[in-house]
Amino acid sequence: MSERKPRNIFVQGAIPASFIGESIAKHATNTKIGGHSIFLGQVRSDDIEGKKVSAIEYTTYEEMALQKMFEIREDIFAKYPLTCMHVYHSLGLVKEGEICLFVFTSSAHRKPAIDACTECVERIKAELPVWGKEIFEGEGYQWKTNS
Amino acid sequence: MSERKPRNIFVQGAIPASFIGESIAKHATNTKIGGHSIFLGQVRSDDIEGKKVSAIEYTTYEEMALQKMFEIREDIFAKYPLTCMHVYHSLGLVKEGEICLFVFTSSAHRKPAIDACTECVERIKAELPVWGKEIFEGEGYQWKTNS
Amino acid sequence: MATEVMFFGQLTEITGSSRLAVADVRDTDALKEKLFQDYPSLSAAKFRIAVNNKIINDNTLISEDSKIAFMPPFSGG
Amino acid sequence: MATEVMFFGQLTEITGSSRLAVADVRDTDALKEKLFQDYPSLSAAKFRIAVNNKIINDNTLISEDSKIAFMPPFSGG
Repeated sequence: MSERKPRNIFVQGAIPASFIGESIAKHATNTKIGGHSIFLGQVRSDDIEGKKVSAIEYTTYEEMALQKMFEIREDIFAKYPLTCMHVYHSLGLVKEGEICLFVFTSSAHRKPAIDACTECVERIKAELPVWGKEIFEGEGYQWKTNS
Repeated sequence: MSERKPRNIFVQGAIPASFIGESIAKHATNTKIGGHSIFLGQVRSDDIEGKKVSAIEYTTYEEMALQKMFEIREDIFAKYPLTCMHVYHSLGLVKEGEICLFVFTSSAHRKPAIDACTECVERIKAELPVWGKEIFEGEGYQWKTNS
Repeated sequence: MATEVMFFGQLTEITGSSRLAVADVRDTDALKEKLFQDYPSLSAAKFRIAVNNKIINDNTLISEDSKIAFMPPFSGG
Repeated sequence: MATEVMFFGQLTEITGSSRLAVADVRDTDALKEKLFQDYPSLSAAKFRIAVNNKIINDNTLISEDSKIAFMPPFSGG
């Protein structure tokens, strides 16, 4: 069983690809798992009216974000038969091509893992008090909006 | 653009978690990517009437499997605006807790990446001529069936 | 009585600060009215208010101990 | 004329081999009939036939050059 209490999801800067590999490796000991689903958000160098996004700077209202993430986690564990679920979100500066969000769900079967991962990503984007400031190459910025 | 010709998807034995981390890292240079979706199949040590699955031995009809995988890839690239898609499937013995399937899709936005990954996994399970022999701890085996 | 209010994201560009102390407001409607006077462009901004980490939709009583946050649309991930 | 036929998965336990040469069959119905005579339990097994890497559902003409595969239900992943 996974622990179910509020935990920190925020990491300073980008999430290294090697950390994701290590997280996957740790699950080899849980032989009741049959499928993992992973979503990774990567900073895209959008072109906005001729300006190129070179990084996103993330800020949060941490206390509320962690409480909300706890609620999302509880809801998802109640809804899907998951073995475990891990969420990491960057704060501070994340450069283009770097990973800013890592959602990782595991289950005995593929469908709950996939559905839980997708639902978690949607809820994170809609419900977590996190803001992204898109920093342009050269100078200037704009505030990110989620679709 | 990703290349679109038949390519090998089969690897001998388990897919190492470090390989998955390295695959993710390689995508940092493609700054048009905004989201990655990954599915990993892991060998589950099912209990079957008191016998425990300790490994799965995979075999394939390789020529047909690679041709079918090429068709699936073409269909999925036609249907979703993907940046790239990578598929790896184990052959031979994969022990409990090890990774036997790695499907990795990337797109500018999360939804095509997620939907393409899910569809690819479903089609691989339903359409690729691959067979798993579930090896029991001690002795005996049974042929895996896909739900 | 002074209530401390937190601002996030682009709202900090309107207030010039991520925290303000607002005197003599007993509910969120009074708080908004006061802030709109001091920062007129705040009234044109999109935001939601959280009181004690919960988003509120209706006028809500507040005290000195309330944790009050003005938050623009979320854009995490 | 002898046609080579491939067998996969649990079907190899019925045929005892992953490849068999079957003489004098000009279509897949004749091939099945011949194999069912030689390996009666094959007729009770679930399988699909591929000719030249395509699964066929109807009786199909075959030649010595045809790649013919008898495949039990797939269980990859």
